[in-house]
Amino acid sequence: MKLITAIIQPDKLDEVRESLLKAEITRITVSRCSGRGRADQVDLYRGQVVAPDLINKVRLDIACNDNYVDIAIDAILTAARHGAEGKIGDGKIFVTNLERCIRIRTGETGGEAI
Amino acid sequence: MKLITAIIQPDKLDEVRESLLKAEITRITVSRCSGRGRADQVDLYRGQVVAPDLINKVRLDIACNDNYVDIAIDAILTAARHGAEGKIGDGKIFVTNLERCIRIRTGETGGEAI
Amino acid sequence: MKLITAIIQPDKLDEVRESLLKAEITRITVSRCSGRGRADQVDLYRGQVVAPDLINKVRLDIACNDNYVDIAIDAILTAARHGAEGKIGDGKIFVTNLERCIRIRTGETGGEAI
Amino acid sequence: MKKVVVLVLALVCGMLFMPGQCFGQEQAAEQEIVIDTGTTAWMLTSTSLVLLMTPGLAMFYGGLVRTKNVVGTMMHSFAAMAIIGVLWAICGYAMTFGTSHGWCGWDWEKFMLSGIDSKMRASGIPEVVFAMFQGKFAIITPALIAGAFAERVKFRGYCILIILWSLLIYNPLAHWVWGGGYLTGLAKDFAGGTVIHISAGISGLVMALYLGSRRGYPKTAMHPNNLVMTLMGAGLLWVGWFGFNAGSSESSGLLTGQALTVTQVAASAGAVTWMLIEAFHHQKATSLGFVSGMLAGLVAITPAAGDVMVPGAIVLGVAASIVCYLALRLKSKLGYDDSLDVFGIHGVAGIVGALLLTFFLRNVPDHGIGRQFYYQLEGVIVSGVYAGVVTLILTVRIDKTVGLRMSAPAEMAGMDHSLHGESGYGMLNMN
Amino acid sequence: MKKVVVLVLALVCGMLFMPGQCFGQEQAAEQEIVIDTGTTAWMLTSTSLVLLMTPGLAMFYGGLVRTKNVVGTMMHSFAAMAIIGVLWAICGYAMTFGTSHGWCGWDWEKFMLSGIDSKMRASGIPEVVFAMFQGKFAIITPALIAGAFAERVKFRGYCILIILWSLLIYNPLAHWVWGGGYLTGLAKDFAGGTVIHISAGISGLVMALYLGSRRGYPKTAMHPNNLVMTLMGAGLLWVGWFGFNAGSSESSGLLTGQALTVTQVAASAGAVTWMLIEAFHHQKATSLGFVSGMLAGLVAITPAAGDVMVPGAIVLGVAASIVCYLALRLKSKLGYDDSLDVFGIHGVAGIVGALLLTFFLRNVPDHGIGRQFYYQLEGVIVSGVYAGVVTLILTVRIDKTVGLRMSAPAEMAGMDHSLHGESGYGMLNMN
Amino acid sequence: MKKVVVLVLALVCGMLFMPGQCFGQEQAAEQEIVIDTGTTAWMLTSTSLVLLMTPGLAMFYGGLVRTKNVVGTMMHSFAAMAIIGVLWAICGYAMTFGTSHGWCGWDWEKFMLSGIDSKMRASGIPEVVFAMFQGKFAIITPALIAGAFAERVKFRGYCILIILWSLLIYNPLAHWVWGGGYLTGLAKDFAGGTVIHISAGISGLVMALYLGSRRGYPKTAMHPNNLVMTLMGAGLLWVGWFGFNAGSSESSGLLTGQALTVTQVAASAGAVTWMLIEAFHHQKATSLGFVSGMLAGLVAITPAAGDVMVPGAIVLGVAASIVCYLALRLKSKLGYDDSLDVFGIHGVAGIVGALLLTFFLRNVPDHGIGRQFYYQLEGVIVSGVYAGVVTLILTVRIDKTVGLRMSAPAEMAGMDHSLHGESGYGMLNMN
Ligand SMILES: Nc1ncnc2c1ncn2[C@@H]1O[C@H](COP(=O)(O)OP(=O)(O)O)[C@@H](O)[C@H]1O
Ligand SMILES: Nc1ncnc2c1ncn2[C@@H]1O[C@H](COP(=O)(O)OP(=O)(O)O)[C@@H](O)[C@H]1O
Ligand SMILES: Nc1ncnc2c1ncn2[C@@H]1O[C@H](COP(=O)(O)OP(=O)(O)O)[C@@H](O)[C@H]1O
Repeated sequence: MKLITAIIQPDKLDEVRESLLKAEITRITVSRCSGRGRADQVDLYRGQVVAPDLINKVRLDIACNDNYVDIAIDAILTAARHGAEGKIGDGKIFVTNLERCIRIRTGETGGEAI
Repeated sequence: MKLITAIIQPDKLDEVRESLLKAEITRITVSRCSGRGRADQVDLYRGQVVAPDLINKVRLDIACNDNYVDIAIDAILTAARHGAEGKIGDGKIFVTNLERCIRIRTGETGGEAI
Repeated sequence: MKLITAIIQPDKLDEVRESLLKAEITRITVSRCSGRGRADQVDLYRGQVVAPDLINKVRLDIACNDNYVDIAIDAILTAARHGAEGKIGDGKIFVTNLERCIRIRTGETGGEAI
Repeated sequence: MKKVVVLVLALVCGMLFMPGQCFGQEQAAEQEIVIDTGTTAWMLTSTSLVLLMTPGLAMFYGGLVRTKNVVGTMMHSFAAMAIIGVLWAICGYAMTFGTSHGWCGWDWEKFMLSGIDSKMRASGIPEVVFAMFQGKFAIITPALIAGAFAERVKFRGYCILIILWSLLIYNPLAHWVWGGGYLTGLAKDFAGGTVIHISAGISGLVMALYLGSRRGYPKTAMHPNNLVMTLMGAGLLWVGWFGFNAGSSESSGLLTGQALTVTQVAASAGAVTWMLIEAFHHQKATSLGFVSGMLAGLVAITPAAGDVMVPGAIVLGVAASIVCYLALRLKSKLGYDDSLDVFGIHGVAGIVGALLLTFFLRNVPDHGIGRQFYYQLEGVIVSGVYAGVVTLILTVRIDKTVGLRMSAPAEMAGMDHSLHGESGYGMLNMN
Repeated sequence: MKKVVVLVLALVCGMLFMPGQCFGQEQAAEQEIVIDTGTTAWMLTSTSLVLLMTPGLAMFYGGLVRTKNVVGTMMHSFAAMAIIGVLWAICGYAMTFGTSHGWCGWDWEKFMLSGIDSKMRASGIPEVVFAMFQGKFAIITPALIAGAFAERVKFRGYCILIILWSLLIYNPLAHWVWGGGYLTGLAKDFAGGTVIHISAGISGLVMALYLGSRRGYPKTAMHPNNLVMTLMGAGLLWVGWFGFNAGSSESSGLLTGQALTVTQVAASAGAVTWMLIEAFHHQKATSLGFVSGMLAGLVAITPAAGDVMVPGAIVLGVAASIVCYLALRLKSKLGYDDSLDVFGIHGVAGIVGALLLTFFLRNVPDHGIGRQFYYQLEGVIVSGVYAGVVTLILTVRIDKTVGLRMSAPAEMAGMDHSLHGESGYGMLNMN
Repeated sequence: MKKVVVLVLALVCGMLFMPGQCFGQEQAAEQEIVIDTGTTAWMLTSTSLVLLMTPGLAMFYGGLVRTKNVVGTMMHSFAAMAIIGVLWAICGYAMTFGTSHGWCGWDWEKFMLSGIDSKMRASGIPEVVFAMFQGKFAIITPALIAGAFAERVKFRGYCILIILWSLLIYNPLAHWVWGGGYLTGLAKDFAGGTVIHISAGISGLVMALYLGSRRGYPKTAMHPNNLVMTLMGAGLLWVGWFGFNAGSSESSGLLTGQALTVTQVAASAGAVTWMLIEAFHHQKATSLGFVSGMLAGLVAITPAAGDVMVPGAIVLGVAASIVCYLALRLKSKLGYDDSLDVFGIHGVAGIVGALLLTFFLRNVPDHGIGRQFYYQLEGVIVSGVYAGVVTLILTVRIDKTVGLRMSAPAEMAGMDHSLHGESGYGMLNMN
């Protein structure tokens, strides 16, 4: 089992979710965050290093079984990109290993509980 | 060391925290999120796949030493369930491996820093 | 690749970010959370165990290549501490293993995509 | 966008060459009416209160949409304040309260309000005050409609729509009912039940049907982003409505007090009724239900405020709440997307009020209750049909040319991002 | 819930058969009083301003509770607007300002306000306007109390409580002090220091003590969810208080201006004082401290507004702020949970104002300052004791039958979820 | 902090020994002016409306800063309400409207307003009402300035600054223009274009330049934390401005109505213009642009409200919007940090209004347009230079002694945490 964490632009949330649904991935957790990626705005200002501003982003967390990981990533990649070539700030996907997963209602664990 | 991430219903937050306290787990990080689990509301609407709405949830992150993991999970399981049999949407618990942990104030690391 | 998650005090956010920038770590994701660490306020109140209140915190997530991990941690440690000796509540740093990382815009993966 | 600008430029040019200050002579004769400072004070206050309703409406509506549309939705009300604010002073007042020419009124001396700059009305107030008071009604009416097609229209199209709606629907209708047109004096419409609420309700319905539902409706629940703000807005609306109804008496006396009293009572009765209904059906009284009932009561009493007493106000409030509640249930069955229930509340409660008031009149008219009911019905039907038909034509034309419905990706991204490039609540993200 | 409905139905039925429009004859005689449009205008405005205070209070209180209770807390104020809004028109006014029968007043012609529909008062305003102005006071008083037991009462129980509180406590008290009852003319209570603030403060204290603390209090800090909204609410309260105090002069003249002036000054002095105290004690002036001081000043000047001058207003504001600050410190020592400090601010500052005003009267009464002080003390004690005792009885009865205190799980989940099925800030979560 | 306290104590002592009620005799003579209840009613209402502008401004400004500074920014407005509220009653009114002694006015009987407690003005309103109305202007002016140095000043320094600013700049300036000083009657300044907006704008500019930019400006975008609240605030400002301008007529009649009319029209025209400009430049009309245009229109019409007609109001609104838009673009080129554009909107639009009004006067003055333009220019320059120079001196002195600019770590942590120990939106975090 893997935990996929994607940081995307807020205006793409609905499209990404529809794309995931098409790939039959329905379970998801969404939260607000702010981020800074390609830091081309970092600069000196009157001699001081300045923290560039943070931009609104949305964070998706998706726990899925190993065979679904690539499907999910593809679904996100296609839908989250702005235009055909993408735009700076389109976001990033992180994958970490998920050791256990438990459904609170039933207490089921492992792959079935995803 | 493990990192336990639980997604629960907001109205159960206080009960879960009291239950964790009883199990002597006091350190915790809480944040807002929205989620969709069992996707029974997903449906076609006028022929289009529709992203079902997101429901308010609360995310708990608890870092703990290995011997505390099961205790913590049990404490959450009992308190987060609605009624004896649980209700859809009661939530989920994810466990990932935590490689390092550092207390900022003292710089301590590892199990003591949890 | 590692994923560094730091929970810090909100009033230190700007300082920590400037410190990270100096260490040439520019990419970051920031979100709000609430937390409770050293639980000295937990107590019995009229015989009942009471969930102590949650305090506003900020969560930083930084994905970085292995050789940057210590640099990043040091940068956070110095800047997030209140005063020379630190204060209770200054926060904590968690490090987990990051298996994959994908830049949405280009589809690049691995170390280059960080 | 270009067309709008051309229009505006044309008007601005027109105004610079207009016969400005040449009406001085004719005014002298009428100047004998002494000013009534008290009535003037109340009418100035009422004007302020009714203006306050528009930000109140922005808050009310703004709180009910999804987070990504909050600025866009509030801008619907604010844009009406500005656009109709100018338009009314330029030609709206002249079209509504000018000498009647059938379809609408017109007096060149009312163009730009220049000729009335120092005229008095028989009630002892300056005519400009009356013009401004009436202007606030002209502002809020198109703003009301915006709730029906919330979360899915282009801002540019909306701006053009309200200009034309105001010129082609509001001004003539108000002229017919209040300005000396052919309905004046027949149907009782104290403060705008037909002209404002029914016409807005029907127009909203027509547009909601033509433009279609929001993407995802009704499968996807669309939760209010800020009920707290909706409650604040409701509070301002209630207070503002005192200006709306009690100000419509154009006096500061008995009638004013009576209108204020029944306004208060009907709003309360409507809110209490809705709470009771929900308590029975769901065991929970929601705040959204509360404000809906309150609004239903306020709308229903609007045409009746000058003519019914407390018991009548209670009945009107209760009835409006019940009928609106049923109407909203029917809507969810029918499945059309009148997003913030402009028809379900304003349209329906407006009709309930306009018809029901007949049976609670303080003074039964000489021609009898039956005949009065016929007049009321006539008022309702004329406003409804006229507003509905013309709105349909306008909507189709604008949608086909400038564009009214947002594109699917723009709608998914939200109005605030797509149309205004802003986000309402920066605080939600760390910054 | 059933009982409430039966009650309401009974009242509605009663009203349909009531002797409606049969008072015409008797009125004729009094009709000679000419209307004063200016005074009427100001009283209408004051009515609007005082109504505005109730949403203002909803915002003030709503911002101070925890996020999960914001809608429920605001609904306490709004429910009072609706419920007392109807109740006052039906029988509250008759009980308060009807011919005195000892415990309360009553005139059948004031029932449903029918008999006063076209009556004038000696001050030149329609009696309905006076009735509506007074009605706003009846609305805000129970809404004030709600702060004392915030975050832990059932909505149903609360609704029943305020109905009974209004009928059994507010109406009689207001009758004794203003309506011709036995305190009328003795204690100076210009705009409701005893009737409103002291009675609300004491009632709140009694209920807070009886219902017990919120779960977790005082160990768990319960942070305000929206200080920004509390500040907005404070702004509306300050503005609305001009209507409250200056409107209580029932005139639009010198006394009105004097009342407004001291209201402004006392509010400012109270706020400044609290800021200074905090600056000394904590090196930081909080916004919550600011609004507390402002409120203390406003409450203290309420009974005194017509009778003191600027220096007196400053002293009252300063004194109220200091005493309230000490009272709140005492409260945290005593450990009872008067959640939003209804007693600590309204009760305490009300008492300070009612007593202290004796020494700053513009015109020293013929019976001397000592005697006046005795009257003031009498007013304070009578209101306090009566409100306290009857509130205790009501609270116990309602808690034992319908239920007043929320269950522990419901309280932990929050009022918004448990009682109203809503959440105040949908924007907090992505949607 | 100690100094402030000493000052306050001194004043409080002074007031306790002041010659209180000894002016009774002299008043008798003037008492013959009959009260005009209508005018009084409108002036009381205007006073309330202008007071409402201060919370409105707190909301407007509060929404525009970053989340960590929202409480601190709102407190700037609220502190002005309280501090100037007391100060004006004690000595501000006496300095402004007392008998002229050159630099400022003074009458001992106006100290503490004691001597005017029961005086009437020729317009038929009690003098205390006039004093309170004017006091609201004295409150909002320093609150306006606070926008220029938002997010970076110490609260203590700010409080001292506004006290001195009010005493040394506002009171004398207002005295010169309105109180019988040497500009009275020359420059047309109906409701405070020079005294309020230009003086605030220039003072803000001077302070912004002296204090330097916020850390990170302009590289770091500093997004508004709550545009929704800014819109609400803008709504209240618009409504309150009716009191501001129409109240400045000190009447309830024709002039009042005219002032209200042009206020409405100029605000609308300003907002529409800005929307059109943005639509052309960026294809998007922002809500922040809307409110900026609205504000520019309102500021520009302020000095002109009593003297221009509708076409003039449209031109003033349009011109103010265009010039302010250009001024803001220039600012971003120059790179100084007038954070909320106090100079860019209030200063610039104030100047535009004060000068441009000359060409749209209803009645051309006998001395001709050229001469009038000269007077206007004189008014602008005198206010600007005087306010600028004295503000600079004050700023330097305070910054060097008590401290005005926050330390870098405190600024990074935010005003709410560092100065007030609070956070505006508790709801953002689970609690
Ligand atoms: N290394 C990283 N660590 C944490 N968050 C990241 C990282 N890289 C990107 N992000 C998150 O993804 C968001 C979008 O990044 P983007 O600008 O598209 O990345 P890049 O600059 O790598 O193309 C950022 O705003 C940030 O929130
Ligand atoms: N596979 C998953 N990935 C991410 N989040 C999940 C997943 N499964 C559940 N969640 C989170 O848990 C919440 C509750 O899920 P629930 O409906 O109880 O799960 P299930 O449908 O598996 O019983 C969801 O709203 C979502 O936020
Ligand atoms: N074991 C843990 N699990 C989850 N979050 C933690 C843990 N320990 C600390 N935190 C987070 O870090 C924040 C600061 O903790 P702090 O009080 O500095 O920790 P400590 O008590 O270990 O010194 C807490 O508010 C909480 O959000």
